[in-house]
Amino acid sequence: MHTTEPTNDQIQSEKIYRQMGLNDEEYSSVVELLGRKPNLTETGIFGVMWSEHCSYKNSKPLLSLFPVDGPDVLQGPGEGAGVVDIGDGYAVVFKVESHNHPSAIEPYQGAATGVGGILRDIFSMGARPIAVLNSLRFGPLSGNAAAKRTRYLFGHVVAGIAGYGNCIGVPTVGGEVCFDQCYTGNPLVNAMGVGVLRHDQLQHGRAEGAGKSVIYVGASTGRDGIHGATFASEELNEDSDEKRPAVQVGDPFMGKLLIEACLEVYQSGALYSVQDMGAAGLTCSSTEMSYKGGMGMELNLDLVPQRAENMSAYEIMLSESQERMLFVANPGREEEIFSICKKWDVPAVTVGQVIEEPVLRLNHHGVAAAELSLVAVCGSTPVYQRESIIPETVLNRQKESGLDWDVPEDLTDVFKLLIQTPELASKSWVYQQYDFMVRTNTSVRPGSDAAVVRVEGTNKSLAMSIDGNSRYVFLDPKTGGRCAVAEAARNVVCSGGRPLAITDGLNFGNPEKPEIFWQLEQAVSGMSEACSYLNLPVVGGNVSLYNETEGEAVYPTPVVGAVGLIEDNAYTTSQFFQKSGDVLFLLGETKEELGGGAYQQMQTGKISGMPPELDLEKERQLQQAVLENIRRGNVVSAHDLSHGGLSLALLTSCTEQMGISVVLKSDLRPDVVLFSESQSRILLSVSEEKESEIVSSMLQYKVPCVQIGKVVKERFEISFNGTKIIYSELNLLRDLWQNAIAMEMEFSV
Amino acid sequence: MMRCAVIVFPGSNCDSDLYKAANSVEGMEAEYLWYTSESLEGYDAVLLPGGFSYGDALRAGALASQAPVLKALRRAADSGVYILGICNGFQILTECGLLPGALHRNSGLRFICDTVNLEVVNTDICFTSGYSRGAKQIRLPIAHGEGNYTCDTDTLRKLEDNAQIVFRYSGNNPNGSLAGIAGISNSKGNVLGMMPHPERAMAEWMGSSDGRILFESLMMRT
Amino acid sequence: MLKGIVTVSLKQDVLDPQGQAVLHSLQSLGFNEAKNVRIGKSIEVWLEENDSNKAESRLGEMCESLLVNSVIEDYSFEIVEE
Amino acid sequence: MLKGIVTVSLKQDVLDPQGQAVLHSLQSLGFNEAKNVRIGKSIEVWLEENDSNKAESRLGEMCESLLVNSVIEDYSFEIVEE
Ligand SMILES: Nc1ncnc2c1ncn2[C@@H]1O[C@H](COP(=O)(O)OP(=O)(O)O)[C@@H](O)[C@H]1O
Ligand SMILES: [Mg+2]
Repeated sequence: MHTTEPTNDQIQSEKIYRQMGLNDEEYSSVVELLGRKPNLTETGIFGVMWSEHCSYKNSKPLLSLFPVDGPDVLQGPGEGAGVVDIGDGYAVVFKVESHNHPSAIEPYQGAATGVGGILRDIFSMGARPIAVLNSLRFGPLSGNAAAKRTRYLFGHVVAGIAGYGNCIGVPTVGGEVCFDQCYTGNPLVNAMGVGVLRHDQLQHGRAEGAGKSVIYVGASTGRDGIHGATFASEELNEDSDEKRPAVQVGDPFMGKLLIEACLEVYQSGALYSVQDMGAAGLTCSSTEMSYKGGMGMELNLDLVPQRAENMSAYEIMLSESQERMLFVANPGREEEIFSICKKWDVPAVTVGQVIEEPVLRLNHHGVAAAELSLVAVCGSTPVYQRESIIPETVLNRQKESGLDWDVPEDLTDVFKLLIQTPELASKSWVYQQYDFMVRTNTSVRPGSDAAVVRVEGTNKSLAMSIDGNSRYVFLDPKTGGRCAVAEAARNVVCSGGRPLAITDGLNFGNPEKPEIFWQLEQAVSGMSEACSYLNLPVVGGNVSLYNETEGEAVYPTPVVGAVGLIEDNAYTTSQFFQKSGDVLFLLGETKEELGGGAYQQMQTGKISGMPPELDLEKERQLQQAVLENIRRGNVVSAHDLSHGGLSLALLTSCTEQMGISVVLKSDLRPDVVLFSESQSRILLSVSEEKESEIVSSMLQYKVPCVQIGKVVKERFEISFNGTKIIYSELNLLRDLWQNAIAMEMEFSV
Repeated sequence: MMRCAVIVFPGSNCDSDLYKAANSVEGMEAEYLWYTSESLEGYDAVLLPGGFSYGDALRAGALASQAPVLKALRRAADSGVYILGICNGFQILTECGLLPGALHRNSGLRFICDTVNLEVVNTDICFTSGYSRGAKQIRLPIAHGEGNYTCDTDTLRKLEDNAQIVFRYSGNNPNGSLAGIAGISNSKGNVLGMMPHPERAMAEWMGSSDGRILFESLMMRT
Repeated sequence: MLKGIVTVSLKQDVLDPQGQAVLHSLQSLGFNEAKNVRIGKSIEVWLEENDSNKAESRLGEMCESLLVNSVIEDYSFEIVEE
Repeated sequence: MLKGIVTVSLKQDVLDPQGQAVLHSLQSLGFNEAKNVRIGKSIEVWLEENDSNKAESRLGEMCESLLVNSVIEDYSFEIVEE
């Protein structure tokens, strides 16, 4: 080694541990736990393992509010991803992961490696990945220099998701994108993975049984994504450039080979346990596997395949190189694993073994590089109960009126403008870059409420959706949290799926600020309430904090991924109208609720007031009623009302041929009726014969139900209390809606 | 029974789709064959699946066109075995020279996944005879980033003169390909390369069943 | 150790949509002197070989058999010491 | 008219999966002397400009503002007469 690492004393006296993510107090407790001062590698290991990302030290107390159990849950939070039974001996595995900061720096690779990472979480559980979804947030697309950077980020994030997902051969079937000023400096990129396994293929990540071989599988280790390594730069001279951490680059080709090799290894029975190397790479996988198994692990770092020269133990342990897994083999079965990996051209080498003593022991260049008690590393993480304060500004904003303008004269014009805002415009520019059909199981494509993917070998399908409206959360975190859960579940219901469980991604600012922690606490409590009420266990999720630029936090942005089961493929529905003459029903109650809505934002350039209310009992009734009627074959199409309200739901249910003729009557203002975002509403189209059955069924479920018009060919007409308020040729509106994002992306300078 | 081999290259990802599609056609039996195989003996047809063989490094299909199985594939093509390359399979066929021309980056520079309208230009070859019954306007899915077919003018003339253009995009050309070409055959008509995915259009629930006719035509070859 | 640097460019009569897109972006950024852009590849190959004549002929073979698609691409290369 | 030829390569420590795949293929084709491959871009920019100093500084700006992603790429260029 030609560079000298700081000594244990220097780490303490120069407070080098701070650059590795430990504060003074945490460092002291490390010293106390070890009974000595840690060396650089050891300090790095504590730094990452005690980071929010790995330890949830700021969010743990809140996450315990979530209901996590249910009759179908096979694996709740804790392992790589949650697992839920879907009958016939199969189970579904799913989880959300964030890649916000990497995507802000290198959008293509940041997003690509986000997809790669979530897929490894899925197949490390033993499942074959069957779909990915994504939830994206950016600043506004149109305008100035900042918007130009935003268009660059947006374009490259989408290309990165496409580049990885398309190549690895997992369909990207859905997602959401929102645009708001608050995300300009800190875009959000969350990816959700979904997989299917047979119960007997479920893998775990516990290293048990001393003497078992620990096998490193996959791409070699480089200096990728090593954080907190800045300490080195002052002390280095000619090497310093070479030592700078490199951006992680995804290799979906290796990812594909890795999936196939892993699935084949699982089949062989030669494997005891497995964990993917995600955040904090080898450190996290080796310590967690052995800690969970109540064992220790000894690794010889010289055996770790390395891409860069002269890597230090610190660098090897903290590298976040992609496409790597850690296996613990069944005794005597190592060769089988090697031969399967060789067939797929995936490197695999034994790098150590499981040991009795509960420590992580690292050897490098013939010397001990680290020896750490796993109880200290994994079992003693600090937990913080942060302070929480309701900010005055929130209370004031809530008191503002949600509606302080007159009814616009020409609502057709307003509607045309609204459907061209990137927020509400069609996202086809995005999802046409994704191969959403590969594996030929996608029966409802992106563009409808929830995507539907068939489960091979059964007559069942899975409906899946990811949603979250951060404007509601910003105005009132608790209500916003409830709405996010309800919307995701409602989307799944609209495709005919019975929601099974959810996964969530919590994207917030700095939790050390009391007003941010308050948002987090309220949102989580709202989400938990909704989950409990709707019987939706939370089987996994992700927390991404510190999403701020120059002290300004993004809107509190919880996103919810829901997965539902369709017991019989025949009852799969989409939001699209099928036949002219079919009858339109609006279910649920419309109120004057524009706070945080798309229409308010367009009219005033800001948001204010309270978000729409959510009555969980009404929500449950609605979901049950719709699901029941889909199963009875009474429903042709079903579409959840969300951003943009009824008018948007009507437009987005239309197809090239099928339009609407709608007659509305109400005491509310016409713009309120068109654009209100009241919750717990669904638009149905049903054939004429089923009309009365729907009406009586809804009565039974106590769901408000109004017949509002019909599906007609090629027109789009809405009248209100006897006056036509929106009328246009259907194709004109659809073109505006469909091309708005492409126009922004292609023709803005 | 018609025996088909679905070649699996490292990075193929439509191999199982093609396998399922072929096996769903009565009288057709498909099995997987690893890219290192040296013989294609006993197969009536060889199917090259879509995906990203070798990660599409360098150029789509370039590295796969050097794989061991390609020698046997050339012999099979010579001896009249039916060879169908879909998407990445088409790219491999042009890279290895079994079909003329080249496929380069979509003119819009983006990957595109959609269902498109196609005209079946030549319904006389074994792959397309079933479309002769009036079904010449069909809908098939596409999903590619490098489907922009190009060749020199001489080659284009030959393709036209010999009726080797089998599919053309009708209406909107999604990738800028020369003369709207979506699929071509060799001069004998036993090798077909196409960007659209017939194996993704085998039933109405998939959005179209127009792809099934292609497999059925092949099955019914005279 | 020698290093071959292969420059692969699209043949003149093959359209280069990516080059055109970059040209537009350059112009819209105010680089009006940019009149055309063509985008090709630069492939570096490290060779365990000391004889540069030999390296040259082997590199030529690599280009012909794999690195270049002669239907749409041209190439040139140089060999440098590493 | 001058032409700038920009060679863009991935930074040294940045993984180049394409290059790795090509290296493997070369080796399996029998080019065992190939020890490493890195794939970058070669961008030709035609400039309506006669002063080569000026061209140089403008081309540098183009690289910084558009042609090169400095997070993962390095570049060099030369200017030739056209
Ligand atoms: N980033 C994305 N990736 C894939 N599909 C997307 C993405 N964004 C939106 N979509 C798809 O576009 C459709 C509309 O999305 P959205 O506006 O969120 O609708 P809704 O309000 O009904 O949830 C959905 O089918 C969704 O899956
Ligand atoms: Mg949504």
